[in-house]
Amino acid sequence: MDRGRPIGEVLLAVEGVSLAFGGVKALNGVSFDVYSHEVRAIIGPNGAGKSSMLNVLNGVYHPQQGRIRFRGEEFRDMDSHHAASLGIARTFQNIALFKGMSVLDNIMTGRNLKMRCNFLEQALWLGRARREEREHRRAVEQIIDFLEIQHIRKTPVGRLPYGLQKRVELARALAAEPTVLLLDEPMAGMNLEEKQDMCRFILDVNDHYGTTIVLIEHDMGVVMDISDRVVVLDYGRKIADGTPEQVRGDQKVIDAYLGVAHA
Amino acid sequence: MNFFIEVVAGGLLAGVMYSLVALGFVIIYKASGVFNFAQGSMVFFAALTFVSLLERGWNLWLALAVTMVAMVLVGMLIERTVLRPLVNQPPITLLMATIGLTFVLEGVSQLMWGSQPHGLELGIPDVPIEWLSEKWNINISQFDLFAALVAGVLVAVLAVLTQKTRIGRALRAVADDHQAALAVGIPLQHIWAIVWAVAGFVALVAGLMWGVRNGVQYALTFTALKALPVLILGGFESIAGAIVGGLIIGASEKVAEVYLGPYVGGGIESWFAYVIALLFLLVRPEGLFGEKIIDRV
Amino acid sequence: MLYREAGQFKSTYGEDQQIFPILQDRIAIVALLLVAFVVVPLVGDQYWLSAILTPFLVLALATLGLNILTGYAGQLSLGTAAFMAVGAFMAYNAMLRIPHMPILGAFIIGGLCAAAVGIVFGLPSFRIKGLYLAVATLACQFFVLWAINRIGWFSNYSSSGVITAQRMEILGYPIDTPASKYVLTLAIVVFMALAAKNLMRSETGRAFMAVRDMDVAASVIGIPMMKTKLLAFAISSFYCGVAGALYAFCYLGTVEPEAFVLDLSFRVLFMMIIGGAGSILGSFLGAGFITLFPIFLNLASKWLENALGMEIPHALVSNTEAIIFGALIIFFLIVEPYGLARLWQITKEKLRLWPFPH
Amino acid sequence: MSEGIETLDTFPKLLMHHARVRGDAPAIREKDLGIWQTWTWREFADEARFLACGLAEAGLKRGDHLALVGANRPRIYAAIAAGQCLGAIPVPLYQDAVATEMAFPLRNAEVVHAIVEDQEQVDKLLEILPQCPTLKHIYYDDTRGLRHYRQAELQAYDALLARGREIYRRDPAFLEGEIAKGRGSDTAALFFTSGTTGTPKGVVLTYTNLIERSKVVADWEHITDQDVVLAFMPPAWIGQNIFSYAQPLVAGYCICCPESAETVTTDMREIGPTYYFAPPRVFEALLTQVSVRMDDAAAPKRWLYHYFMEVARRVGERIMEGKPVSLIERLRYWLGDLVVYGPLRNVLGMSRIRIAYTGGEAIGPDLFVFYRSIGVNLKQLYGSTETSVFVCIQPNDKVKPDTVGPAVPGVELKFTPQRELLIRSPGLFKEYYKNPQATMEVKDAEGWFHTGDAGYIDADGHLKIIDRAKDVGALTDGTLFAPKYLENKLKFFPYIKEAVCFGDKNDKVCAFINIDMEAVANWAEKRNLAYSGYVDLASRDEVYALVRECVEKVNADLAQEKEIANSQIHRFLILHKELDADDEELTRTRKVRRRFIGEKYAPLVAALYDGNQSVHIEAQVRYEDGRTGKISADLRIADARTFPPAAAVRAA
Repeated sequence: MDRGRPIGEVLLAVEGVSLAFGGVKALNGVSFDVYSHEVRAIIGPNGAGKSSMLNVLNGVYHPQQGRIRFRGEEFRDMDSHHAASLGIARTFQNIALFKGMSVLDNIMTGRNLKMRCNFLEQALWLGRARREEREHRRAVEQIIDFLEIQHIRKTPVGRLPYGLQKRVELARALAAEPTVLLLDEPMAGMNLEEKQDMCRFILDVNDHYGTTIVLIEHDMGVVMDISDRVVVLDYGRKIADGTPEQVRGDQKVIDAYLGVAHA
Repeated sequence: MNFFIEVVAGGLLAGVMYSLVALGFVIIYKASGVFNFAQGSMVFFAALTFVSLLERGWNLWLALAVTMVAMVLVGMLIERTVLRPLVNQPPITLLMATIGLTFVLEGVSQLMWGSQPHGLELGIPDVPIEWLSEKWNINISQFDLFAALVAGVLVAVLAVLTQKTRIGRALRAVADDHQAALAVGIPLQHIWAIVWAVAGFVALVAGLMWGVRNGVQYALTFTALKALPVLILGGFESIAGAIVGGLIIGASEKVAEVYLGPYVGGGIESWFAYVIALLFLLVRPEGLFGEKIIDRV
Repeated sequence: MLYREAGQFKSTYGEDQQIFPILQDRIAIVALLLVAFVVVPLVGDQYWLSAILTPFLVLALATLGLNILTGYAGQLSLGTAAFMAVGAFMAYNAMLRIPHMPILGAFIIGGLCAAAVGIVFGLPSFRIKGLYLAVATLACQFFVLWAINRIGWFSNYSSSGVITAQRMEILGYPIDTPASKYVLTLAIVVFMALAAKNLMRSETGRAFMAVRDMDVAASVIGIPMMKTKLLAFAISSFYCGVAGALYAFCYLGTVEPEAFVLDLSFRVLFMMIIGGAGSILGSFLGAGFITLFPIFLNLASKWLENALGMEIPHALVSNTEAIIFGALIIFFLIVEPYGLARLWQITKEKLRLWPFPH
Repeated sequence: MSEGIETLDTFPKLLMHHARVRGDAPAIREKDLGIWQTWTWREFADEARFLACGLAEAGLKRGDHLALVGANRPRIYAAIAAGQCLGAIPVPLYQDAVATEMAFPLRNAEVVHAIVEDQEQVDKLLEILPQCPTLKHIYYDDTRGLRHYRQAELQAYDALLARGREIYRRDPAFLEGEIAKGRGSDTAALFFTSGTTGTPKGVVLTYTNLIERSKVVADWEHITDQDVVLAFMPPAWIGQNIFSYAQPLVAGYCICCPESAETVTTDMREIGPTYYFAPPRVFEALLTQVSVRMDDAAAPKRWLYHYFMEVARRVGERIMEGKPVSLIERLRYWLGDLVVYGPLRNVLGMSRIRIAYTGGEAIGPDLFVFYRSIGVNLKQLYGSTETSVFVCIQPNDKVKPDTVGPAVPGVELKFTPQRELLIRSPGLFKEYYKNPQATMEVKDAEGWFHTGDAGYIDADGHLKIIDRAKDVGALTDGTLFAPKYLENKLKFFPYIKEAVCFGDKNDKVCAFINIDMEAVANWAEKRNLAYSGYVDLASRDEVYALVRECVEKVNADLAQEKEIANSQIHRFLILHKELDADDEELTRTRKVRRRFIGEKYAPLVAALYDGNQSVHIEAQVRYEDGRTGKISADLRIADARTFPPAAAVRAA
């Protein structure tokens, strides 16, 4: 599958990360890297620590050991607000949309880092604030068009079916024009048609905007189709890393999934 | 030094009074996650009903029993009309509902029994005990001791009720997770009715104690405001926390009143308890005994 | 039914984002403002202007302040009255201590001081949320009241703690008649309501609502939690401060700390709940309802009196008022948690869809 | 020099005229990215100029054919104008047509250049590329998904436009020259009619045909540049093309393109057009939607609606035509307008409509009266692709439900002994492209066009069409059998979506019925009648009873008109599947292909006539994505009560 932009050098790397919740070791010395413009998948059986890894990457959880390297800059641990300003955006496993707002407002909130006006200019609706609001509205409309959700633009988010809410969350993440997009099981609970749409959107995003994608996914079919490289986690440890073909054949991965007794 | 001990002892006894009121909040919060702002007005209603019945010549025990039944009914009525329809609303909505309830209860009480303050006499002298005051000149009244005793008994009964009995176990299950409790067949509405009835009883006891000490009048409703810092310190879910919190607040308030007050112009008891609670919260947001709140994403 | 929307299309984002996109709404709001600014001062009698309309506007402004903090930003506050007190007393001191201080300047100073107090008592919101936060604002309520009573400077060392609002004058025109006070209050309230509406439809407002709905997601997409919460406290307290100043200067005339007790905070909280949390219009509807309701009750009881021919004790009326207030709060929270504003919005949607069902 | 309309004899000249005279007025609006993006006349002209230069450099020359496939977008109209600037002939094709249907026109017109909307159309053209050797250049507008297509023929519209801008800037004279070369007699466009029989025919229409007819009607109806039209039908249909390309270039009014097919109703309400044209089935669908939604309304609102609709039915039309009406009725209607009709027109986006035409097919009288009674000035229009649409139009003051109005100025009407209608008009098409034999069949020496429709002129001078001439048959007892007329009466009921009547050379009339899934499903839910799908619902006894009731009402109406009294419907069956254009049972504009259906379902027709109660059917069906499957079902045949002529009492 040829693509818009060639895969670049290492953009994001994690070394020896360990995370524990009161004795329970969610992550145990995990290291892997992500190249820029790549679609990097993280797979593994339930409870393998996939979501925790994602939460470490974008600063929601703070690991006890290990380091995170982003564009050569080194971090003891990431704080979520800082991660956002570095251009790391994410979606959540069980949807974290703002129920009190419409689809359009939810996506516009994604652009808050790019807004410059202070609250006084906005209160008096001065020229600068008005123009800024219009600029960002135009950018958001491109994304709405891109993800084909024009018809629900003004609906309150709470009223939308599951599949559409997932798409709105992707739109909000895209609104921040991220360099890295962390997707936490974007296709969980979707029917076949919705899954195909979401795959198409993810590939379009990677292709059109050149965004690096880190994807947690259970559906092996999807993982094999759209990811360039795969990391396999099991009980908080990395047990395999490579292209989908390599990983699929790896005995340790098969055991992990089929539940062979652990050493 | 002696004076300091006396101030602390007085503070502790005042603390007991706070704990009594705080207990009512804890029971309801433990079982339904509702911070019942109306507990204060329930205390006022209970005291007012009891003292009005006494003045009408009823004998003490009869008045006590009738008020007791009245409070249980009021508790159940509140649960039925206000709490059940708002069952899974956010806590902020439930708090506002109980504030509304406060106004209703105050209106009803004053409507039924008029709004003049009443003295309340339980036949227990509230005069400092002579031999204690001469020897270590600590003037603690028999009433203070009685109040401490009542508080102790109440706590013991409640502790036994919640830990050991079947209802207690059901109560703690409901407190953790309504859906799960329902799933295992615990009759949620039934439990909540009991909970509110118990809260009604605790309100009555608190009402009596406060009634004797400061007389039965409108100010009683503001005991809720007094109980808030206690709950902050002790944590909303723990009975032990309510007692310990009450004592700490009582003592520190008295000490501050005596030592700090003069420099600042006195009258600081209105806000001092809050400042302590606030400082405490910044250190341990979940209070003394509450569990740590973890935001799972 | 009243709407004729056909043909009203939007060809620029500016048009699409305006406050009243539909022509009929624009006509209605312009008519309302015209009546409020021109007809009412001319026609309204002294009693209605000074005892009903001006307090309604002042309390609407305070409710608007509370709405910004609790309705939009989700931070519960029980200290509205304290912020109003700071506004009132600091405005008084500004007029007192700063030579030929313009009245509007005094109001702004009152507001800014209230905002400062708001930020101080907003600091705890960084670590604590929900019910616990009510404690911080309650602490503020009691502390401020205590401070104003105890520290003589605030009330210019008057023995009773009572202060008399200075004479007001703008560009030479004295503001002393009920009509002029009403118009001044109206102008300030309308301007600040418009500013609040603009705020809520732009980035700050969205940040507030994001923090209210899901703060974890908000911080992950880059919204600075602490800055947003403090800003909410500051703006909200500024609104309450100005409302307090108006309460003293345009409504009561002489004011004492006891006018700003916890009971006033509860009244404003009721106005927000019944009017509708999270809605600018809701603040006005709630304030209107709570201000007019007791008057309606009195009229009803007077009518009942001469209907039954017997005297109804005043205590009975005030108690029933409290009972009905409390019952209304519970009723609204059960039936329509979003209050009158949501009922109004549903009616409007029905009118736009008429004759089709909603 | 002031250009009188005479010298502006081609569309490009008209376009440049508007760009000069009303350069800043809105020419085309499109709902995109949440708001209505607007093209002024100057921008429209510039886009056409630059595109023309680009196409010229790519080799498009005078007389070539330029294929256009896409929905209503500003750029498709700019492409038509650009082609015409160079004297090329635009060939609009249906964007929802299947790939194979496009092969013939492209091959027949030896198309070299094609401008298409998006990836969907590109895929269709690539699929039939082997069958169209001449097709060399395909320009696509929406780049979505086409990033990795590497075919040589493909090129982006924006690249073509950019190069064109360069060329025009360097040498504007070339293009102005090309435009000046255009003459009224040149071919303006080539429209392929789907036609109900045989291969499609390419109708050649000259500039004069289109401009002259548009001009006459625009003056007759006082159309000005202030009018607004919403373009939502396929641009390849002559009906839409006239109203959203030809006439706006004559009158200078603004056309609006909706955001997508799903949002037409909301876009209609936002724009509120003043000038509207749609085939009857659009009006039918709207009426069904209105009645279904009103059924769901609360009881008081429903009562109010039915009460005032009754008032409207009584006096609505008379008031609109200014006829005398009692004061009390006028008051009731005024109240009705405030409470029901005004809001109803508003919600449908019709409150600003000055003139609304319905044409392309006959419309059921009750449907027609419904819209007029709520205050929409709906009028019948008769015409066809060959006659540049405008043949007959009802005047505002004299509108009758069952006629199509007098002839438009400049049109002559004549009838053959078999009652077939002949037309002569300046709008008559030049010829069928590369099909002189077919041209000869319909266009005789004196220039009369054989329409193939049967009808007569009534007392008021209005033309009344009864049916297709070749379909008009006769029962064994000689009475006139007009299937289209019967079918329209049946289709007026919201529960019947399509009907096919048989009776020519038989003793009595029988019919196939297609139920309207949405309306009948809603009706079934109200009576909590469980059903598993279309086939199951269609076979239910209750649904048969419902349809029989409708058929009997039609029979009662027919009994009133003595010439066709005994062409009442005796027996009918409900088809197991919806008739569909993809199965070639309907034309692209959803007209019933009666002969094809008669052959395909011959066993069913036979069963109707030999009197048995049910018939088994095995049929091949093509699904949405082109796969074919088998459907088999037992269809019940029911009898319907008929009424003695003239003396018939009105059916319950």
